Amino acid sequence: MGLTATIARLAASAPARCFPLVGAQAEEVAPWLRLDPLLAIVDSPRAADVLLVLGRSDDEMLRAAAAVHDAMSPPRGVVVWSPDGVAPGRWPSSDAVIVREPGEIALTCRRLRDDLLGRRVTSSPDVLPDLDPAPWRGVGPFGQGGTGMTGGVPYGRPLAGRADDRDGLKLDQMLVRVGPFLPPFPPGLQLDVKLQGDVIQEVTIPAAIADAAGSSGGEAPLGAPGPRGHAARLAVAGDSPFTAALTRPVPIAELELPRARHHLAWLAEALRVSGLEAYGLRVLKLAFGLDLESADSIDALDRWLRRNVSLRWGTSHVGVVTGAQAEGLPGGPVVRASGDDRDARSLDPAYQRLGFEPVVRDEGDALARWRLRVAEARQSLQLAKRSGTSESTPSGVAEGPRGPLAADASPSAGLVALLPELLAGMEWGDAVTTIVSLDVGVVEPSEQRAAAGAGPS
Amino acid sequence: MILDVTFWAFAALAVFSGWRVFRADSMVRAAYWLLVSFAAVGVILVLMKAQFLGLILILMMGGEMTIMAVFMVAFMMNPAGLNPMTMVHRNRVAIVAGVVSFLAIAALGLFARFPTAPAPGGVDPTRKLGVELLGDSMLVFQTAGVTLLATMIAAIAISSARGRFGNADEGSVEPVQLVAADAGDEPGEEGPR
Amino acid sequence: MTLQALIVVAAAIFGIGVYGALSQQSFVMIMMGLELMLNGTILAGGTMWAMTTGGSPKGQMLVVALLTVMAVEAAMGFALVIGIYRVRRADITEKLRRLKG
Amino acid sequence: MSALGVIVAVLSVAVAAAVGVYIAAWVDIVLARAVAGVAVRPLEALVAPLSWGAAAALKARTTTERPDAETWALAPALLAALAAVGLAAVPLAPGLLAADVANGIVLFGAAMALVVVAVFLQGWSPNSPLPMIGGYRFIAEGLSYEIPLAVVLIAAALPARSLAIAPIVLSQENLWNVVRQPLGLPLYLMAALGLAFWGPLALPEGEDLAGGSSLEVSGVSRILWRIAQLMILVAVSAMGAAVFLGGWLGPLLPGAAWMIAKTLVLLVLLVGARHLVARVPTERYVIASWAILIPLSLLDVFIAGIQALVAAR
Repeated sequence: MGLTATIARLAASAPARCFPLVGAQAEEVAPWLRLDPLLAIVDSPRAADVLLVLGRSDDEMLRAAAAVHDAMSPPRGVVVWSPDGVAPGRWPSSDAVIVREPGEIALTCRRLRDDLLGRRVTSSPDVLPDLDPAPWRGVGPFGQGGTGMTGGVPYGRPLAGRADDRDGLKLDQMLVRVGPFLPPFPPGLQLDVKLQGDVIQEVTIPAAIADAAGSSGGEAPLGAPGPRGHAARLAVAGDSPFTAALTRPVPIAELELPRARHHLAWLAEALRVSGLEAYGLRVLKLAFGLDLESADSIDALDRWLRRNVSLRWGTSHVGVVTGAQAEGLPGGPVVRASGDDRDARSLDPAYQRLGFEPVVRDEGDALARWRLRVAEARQSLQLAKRSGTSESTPSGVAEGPRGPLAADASPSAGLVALLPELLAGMEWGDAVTTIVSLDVGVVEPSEQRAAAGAGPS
Repeated sequence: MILDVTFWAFAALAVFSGWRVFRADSMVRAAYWLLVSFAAVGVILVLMKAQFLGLILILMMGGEMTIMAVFMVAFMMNPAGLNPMTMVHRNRVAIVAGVVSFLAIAALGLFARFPTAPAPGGVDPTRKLGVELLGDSMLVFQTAGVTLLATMIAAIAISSARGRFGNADEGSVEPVQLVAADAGDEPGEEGPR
Repeated sequence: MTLQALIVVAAAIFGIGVYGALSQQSFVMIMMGLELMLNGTILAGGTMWAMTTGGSPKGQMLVVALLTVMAVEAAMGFALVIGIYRVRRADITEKLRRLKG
Repeated sequence: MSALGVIVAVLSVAVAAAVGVYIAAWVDIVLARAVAGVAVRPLEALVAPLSWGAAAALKARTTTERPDAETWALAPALLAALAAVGLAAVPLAPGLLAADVANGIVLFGAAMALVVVAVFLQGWSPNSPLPMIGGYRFIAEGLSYEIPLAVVLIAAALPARSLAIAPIVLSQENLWNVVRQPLGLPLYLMAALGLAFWGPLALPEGEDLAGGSSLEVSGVSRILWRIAQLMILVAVSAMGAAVFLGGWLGPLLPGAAWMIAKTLVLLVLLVGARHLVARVPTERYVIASWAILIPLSLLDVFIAGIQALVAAR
């Protein structure tokens, strides 16, 4: 038996490395894939065997997904799952493996990876043509660009421009489009960032993503990387208990357990982005198996969080949402972490009977949001336990885990609109901490576009 | 024999990389070619039993060249070498000056007569250097320390945005007509770089 | 590895440094030329210590002094580059017609 | 040293690096599972580094748009070479020292000072924004770990009155440096995390940059880079064991066994930090380093100096 065969056999015992692209209605599924021992969710498409296209995506996201696909190193394959029975025509390459049941995703990925290793399946070919985004335009004696020695637009991209910075020097400024599949970001979030070193000078939300789709598609080096399963996006998902509670009475336990689960799944993701992936998995397991008796585990988690100096160091005084900024938001944990006690549940007589008091913190920083969500998860378990069979009172507004839901509004639009104001001047690491701590639920660029239109002027 | 081969290899590397510094298109490469040149000289020093000095040279230059690379990227256009680049003036004069200084020093080395008294190896050179630094040459050593301290203060004073009389970029600005003349040469000044 | 060979190598490095310091337009590249000249000087100093002093530490002292000079040169050079850039937006010599502040 | 001695010493470095990297990867997997609350299965985890490595090696190398291909290929090799030089400077057992130089500490310091070059090149070369930010970050924090590292190593060399490492080990015959200089080892380990860009100080490769400087690397280069990084961890652990924990000194067991045991203790500490300590933001780390760690390391060398003076009287 040759060396190659040995290596292939060894490789076959490794988990299939997946780079998930999370589309709409997939957040119920995506986070839990991390718990599956058959899979390893990786941060970079360069290291992935399988591109996992989850949920529904619109054309813009598919274009970005194609760039991610082409960045993967062969042998590579594609697995597609969509909740509404799949539209096979959507994914541009024909060799994608289509899964119908979410429970089969992991096994399918693993089989596809094994087939790729065993050469029973050929590696999926490039989707986009390997072309320069624009021809080189040079006029100087050495082929350089337009004006002066350094002007010009090599391959259609202007060289970095200069702008004032905090040191009083005018140095190069880099315009980067990040997202919609950057692993530390909520899936679907796309930002235009002006960077100087790793200080963010300006953030804009791409208003017309469609117009710029060419550049977001062609920019493979951008690390168009991927997705990850953020906590369940309950805002739009049609069958979530929170949207159901808008119109009909729902048992409180059926609202509060998913809320606690959402908060814990969010915490797992936040821990992962903070560099504590292993502990995040522990929290994710807790969230997965959450029941009415899990209160002690949450208490232990809370103690651990409070004692972990390094986490406090990385999150306190980061991304402070002031009281004034919070007032402009519809509500939710972010608002309550800034000293505002708005909570749709306090208006519900059923909750009032249970003695519900919203959890509020005053600091408004990322740490406050972390702690508040853990406290709310704890409170949710208590409420669920005490509520017995009592049901919520439908009033047209229901408190979802990200904030109040109304028939036509999701709580995330306001948060996305707040990002430019919040992130300007931050270092990249702090900005990511802030974005994660806000728990924004964006999946469809169309929703983001609406947010950009409604942004603070 | 092995010593000689090693020496010539590193000597060639030191000279070659020194030459590449001014031929590289990429700023980062230029800085790191210079680092290679320093490291090669460091190795030659180690071969000459000046082990401590050779290693210290490499240690110092690793940091300094990295800072230099960052400076190049920050202050120069075209740092990545995507555009071919030559930025020279008085090239011919410079070449002549370089060749003349090489010939002069090499001639000095080849034709002057030096005493022959090779240094012994082992731990001794480092120990002796230490005793010298903190013994007979204590004053020189201390002066070097004070010089470095003064340099640090001066460097911060020069480069900081705020001076004694307010912000550095207010007031001390080149006369208007010269700026205009410059702008004529370099219309790309405020444009995309 | 003779004294003559070492001095010729040092001279070559120094000569390239002279060329760079005189020909380059960019301040940082000029500094690289200066550093290369100092590099040759360090090699020559080390050579003299190793071949002609019989191990007297004074020769090594010279190299230590050169290292100090190099550190000072780099620090002051970078500070001046920042200072000039801040005031004049200049990063090559041709943009400076006058040295007066 | 005889030719045979050289061969044995060089082989020992190669074996130490290979075994050390393997153990580090294994410890990492075992600790990650323990922290995550999954069944640990240490024997099964023994295969895991191999299978991950094989899976990565079977991927093709892809490239980005106009990378600096040569420096990109050079970066992992440079990092591995520097780690090997660092490891060669450490005596693994009495008389077993590959780089038997009079200035072993300086050699180690010089090799570790060049790590910043390798990481910067890895981030710079792919011509891609997030890796580049990673590379810049490493430069920005470079001095913050290099200065404490160099200063505590000098302090540890003071009682031995030698820059060679074997005498430093022997100087701890009666009292290990970890006791004699209580500040030394903690500061050294913190600096080592920065040097190996590992765990709480994985700033150039943090999750917030989706992998940072190694984001765009694929195929064999990716696994080489990870191996080189683990080699750095092994080298700093071995140096820490020699300089602060008395190296091969110890009763009953042969010297090599003591050295291995002490190195493993430090290795487990460093690897474990990744799963228990969150990543520290760059700016706050730099401030803390200059305001706290560097003054403390100067205090450490000051105390060591006074002790040396008193001992000399």
